[in-house]
Amino acid sequence: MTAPSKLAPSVREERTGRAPLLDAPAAIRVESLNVRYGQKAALRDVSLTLREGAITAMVGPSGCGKSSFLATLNRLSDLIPGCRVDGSIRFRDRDVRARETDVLDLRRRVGMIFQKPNPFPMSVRQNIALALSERRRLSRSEIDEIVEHVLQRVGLWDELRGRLDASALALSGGQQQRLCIARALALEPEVLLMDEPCSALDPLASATVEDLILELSEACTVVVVTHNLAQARRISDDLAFFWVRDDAGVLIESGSTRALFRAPRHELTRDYLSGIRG
Amino acid sequence: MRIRGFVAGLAFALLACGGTDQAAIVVTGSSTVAPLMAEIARRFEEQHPGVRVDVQTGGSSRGISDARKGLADVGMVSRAPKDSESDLRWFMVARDGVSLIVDASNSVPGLSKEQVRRIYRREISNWSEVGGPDLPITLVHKAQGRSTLEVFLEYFELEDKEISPDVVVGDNEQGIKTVAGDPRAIGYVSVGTAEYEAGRGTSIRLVPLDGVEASVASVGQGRFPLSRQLNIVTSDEPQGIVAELIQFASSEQVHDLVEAQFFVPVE
Amino acid sequence: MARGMVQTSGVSPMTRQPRQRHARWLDGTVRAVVGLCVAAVVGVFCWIVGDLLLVGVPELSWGFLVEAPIDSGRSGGIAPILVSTLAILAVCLGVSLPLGTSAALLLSELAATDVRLVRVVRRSLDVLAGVPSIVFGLFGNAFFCVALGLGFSILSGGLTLACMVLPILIRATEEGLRSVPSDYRHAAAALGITRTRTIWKVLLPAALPGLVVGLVLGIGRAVAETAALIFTSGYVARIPTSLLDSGRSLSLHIYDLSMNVAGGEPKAYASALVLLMLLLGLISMALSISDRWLSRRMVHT
Amino acid sequence: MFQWSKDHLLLLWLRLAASVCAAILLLVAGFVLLEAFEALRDIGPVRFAADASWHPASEADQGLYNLVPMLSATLFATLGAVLLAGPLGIASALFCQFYAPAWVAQLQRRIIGLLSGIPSVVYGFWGLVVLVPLIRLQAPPGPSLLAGILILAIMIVPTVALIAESSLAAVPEAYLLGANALGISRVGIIFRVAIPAARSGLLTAVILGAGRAIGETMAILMVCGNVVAVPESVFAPVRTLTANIALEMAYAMGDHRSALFVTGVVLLVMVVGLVAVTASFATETTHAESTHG
Repeated sequence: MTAPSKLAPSVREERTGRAPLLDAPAAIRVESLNVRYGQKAALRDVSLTLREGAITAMVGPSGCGKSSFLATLNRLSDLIPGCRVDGSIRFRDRDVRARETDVLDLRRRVGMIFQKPNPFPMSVRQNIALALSERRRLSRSEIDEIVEHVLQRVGLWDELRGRLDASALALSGGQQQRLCIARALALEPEVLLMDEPCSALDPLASATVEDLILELSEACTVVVVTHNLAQARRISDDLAFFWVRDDAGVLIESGSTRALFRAPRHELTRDYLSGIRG
Repeated sequence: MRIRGFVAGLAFALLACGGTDQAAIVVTGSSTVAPLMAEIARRFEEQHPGVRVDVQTGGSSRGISDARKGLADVGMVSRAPKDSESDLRWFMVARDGVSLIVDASNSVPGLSKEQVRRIYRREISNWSEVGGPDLPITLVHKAQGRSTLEVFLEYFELEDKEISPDVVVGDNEQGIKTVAGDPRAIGYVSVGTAEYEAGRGTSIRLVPLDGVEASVASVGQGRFPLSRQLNIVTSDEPQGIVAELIQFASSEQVHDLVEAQFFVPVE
Repeated sequence: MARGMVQTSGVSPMTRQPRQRHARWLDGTVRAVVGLCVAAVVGVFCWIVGDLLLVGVPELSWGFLVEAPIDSGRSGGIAPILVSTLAILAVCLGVSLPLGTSAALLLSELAATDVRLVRVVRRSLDVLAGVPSIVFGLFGNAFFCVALGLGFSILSGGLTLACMVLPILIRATEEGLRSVPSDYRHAAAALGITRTRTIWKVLLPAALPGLVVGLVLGIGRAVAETAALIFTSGYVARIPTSLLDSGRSLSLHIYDLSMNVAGGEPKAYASALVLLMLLLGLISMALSISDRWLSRRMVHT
Repeated sequence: MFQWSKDHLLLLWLRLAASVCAAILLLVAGFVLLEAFEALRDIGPVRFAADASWHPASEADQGLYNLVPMLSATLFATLGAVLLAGPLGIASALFCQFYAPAWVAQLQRRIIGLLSGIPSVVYGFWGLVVLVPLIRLQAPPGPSLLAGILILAIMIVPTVALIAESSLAAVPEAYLLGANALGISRVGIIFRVAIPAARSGLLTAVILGAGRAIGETMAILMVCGNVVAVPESVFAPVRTLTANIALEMAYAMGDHRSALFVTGVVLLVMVVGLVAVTASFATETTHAESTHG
């Protein structure tokens, strides 16, 4: 993981020949976000805009609130006892934090992938079907169609086509994580939040998932938390750099990945991205 | 969904309950009388199709209070009426004796009323003083409220408070099992039960009282001094089917049942 | 499933170092003590069951299962009593299972939001778990039989037992739910799955082992109960035709035979054996259901 | 905190169910108190501790109502049973979880399950026929506190063992593997990882066992001797509170009956005390390991 010394176009652009316009509209706009766990502040005054169609990587040392930030976007923070959130989060034209927001609908539009693969203790097919069949009654063949479709998108179809009814827990870590992604994709999310999706995987599986993220970004906005700077550089369009200040996470700076690696405004960013700190 | 299925099932079952609206006579009370009464009830049901007799066990006091409150049509009481209970109608169905029992290995020949009295007051504390082995006496006593206890205390002119037992038992069988195998122990239980148990090899012996051997036969002949009535009671003069049941229960038609339960039929 | 151990400490020639001699000695001692304890429990079990078998087996026959008791149970069989027992158990579980599982869900899944209710419920259940069965019997008699007018009936008995097994059921289910990793809850939440569906499809299946433990303990407690039933379901040894009929339970029959009927002992032992077999059947059923569930989910199959 | 709009029916049902469960205690306690009220009013609470003895049915004077000997008997019996059954039950749980091969563990579980289902009257019977004569050889008369403790211990082992095991099973595999990876011995893993991680469940197991022991009636009635006296040794016959109710309830009237309900109230108070004590040092556990923070 060496620090980049010279600049290159983002891998994504090179590989897919496509990147979001610099003036793409905001998918999610966060303003003055504060997160506290009981008495302890986790995030202080974070404002950040996530561009539509972009892959935004969030980097920074452990405990700087990246995961907390992510969890507020789909209100998974609701599940954490003692967690309090202030500030404004807008997903397209909707106020995420408003009381009347349909959280379940929000979470279906803003999918999430966790650090540790967490398939349900049931078959591969059921894992995908569980969320799908809740809203509307789907026939067996419709479900099978979707299962095949999403498994193909995550590259699992060929591996798993004969084992759809086997327990998902019997899969390898990389397969499990891709299944979790497939499960989220089945809902056709508009934004996909990924919390260190590769850190629990071996390099090979990690690379597969990384490729997958690039492919996915064509269909939806991706936010990925990562510790791997090379990965962030390889796949992201935008970069947000977090740091711990006074025991709370703060956003130091954000911008296009290329710009940040080339000319960081803050000394901290420069040191971190070049591997001197962190 | 499973819950819904269950609720439906329960509701159905409840509805089904309403359908069986037979005439049921409820009999409650003494656990001594209950097995006999259950057998009588069964025979009565056979003779009267469509009639159900539900026998519930509890205790003599329960029989009286249930009959008074109307919770039961008939109460069962395993003792003679007290003065305070003259508001009820009493019908005797059988007699029962109370026998002193010791372990089969205990060689005590017999006991007099006075000896028993002194044993239970701990004035005699070794079997050798009454002609038995040289062993301390273990007193097995009945719990408060039991009719057997009341009969026992009354006959031996004892106060429950003067007795400090080593073991307190509830039902007859518990008394028998506690005494059986313990050469020190003395207890008292229904004579029929004791006779039956001794007959089938349980390690107990019925101690003659005042020279009269303890047996169902001697109770039947009226020779055995320590005996009690087994009664059934109603709150008012019995009517209709209840009167028939009571008539039946005190008739000769049930004497074989009474004997099968080791009680003495009423002539 | 000797957990997490088999691979390493079972066969671990690499770790034989002098420093660990003490640890190995300790390991051996603890193993011996644990073994001894288990042997004691199993020994007592064998003793009791052996006793039961010795006296009870000669009495057992097909007729014993399908005939009605004669002569206060000294002869004949236990058919009506079996039917009543199963009916009482069905009422008991039918009421306590949905109620208990739901309460356990509240205690486990809503501990953060319904703080006060959860605290009240938990404390009540802790106390309820300690209420003597005889007190339940008295309560059941006064409440179900008299106040609700159900009389001496299978319904009264089953409901009383349901009150009694609830704390056991809830505790065990709650433990089971707590052992379900929060990963599943987060995963389900992130997929926008409703709580209802999460509970039905993910949490309850995953908590099944705990539920089954509760079920086993609850069934055991219910089937073995005497004191609470004397005053509620009653003494009548006749095949019940409805839930409002009085019905004598097997345990009460055993009690009556052994404590109140001279010479009832052999039949009491035989009835106890039948009770044990019934229980064994129910437990095996519960365990095999949970095993089947588990094996479907387990990594190593 | 949750969004319940989609789930309000479920929420409603859960709250209702839980409230019903809590209400049962109110009903039970309320009913027992109501029945006990008469005696508490007529006799006065003091006499239940200060009277010379327990002779509620004697008609000469208004009866004597001292419950202290039975209270002490219940306490001693429960304590003894828990001290015996706690280690036995937890040992059985450890055996199933850490020592036994799968099929042996399964067998052990079934045995434990069966033990829990043997009716207490069978235990009492066995105690009376087997245990009591053995004790009689040592110290007559035989029926004694010791017999009660032994029978109770056997009876509550299943409760302790099954709950202890399910809480040990809930210790995340990762902890155990982690400890294994550090080369910690099996004993070390059991005592320093598994037991601490499962301690709230183990405590629950013992408490539930104690609760069961306090409430056990039929077996204790058959082996304890039922003499109302503060035990001087473990060989002395005793009467527990529950045995007192069971022995006399069916035959009691008026103040006597009400006094037996006072016995029930004392039992309830004991259980409440037990719960209060444990609540003061038991920690609330949350769900198994979480990946976020």
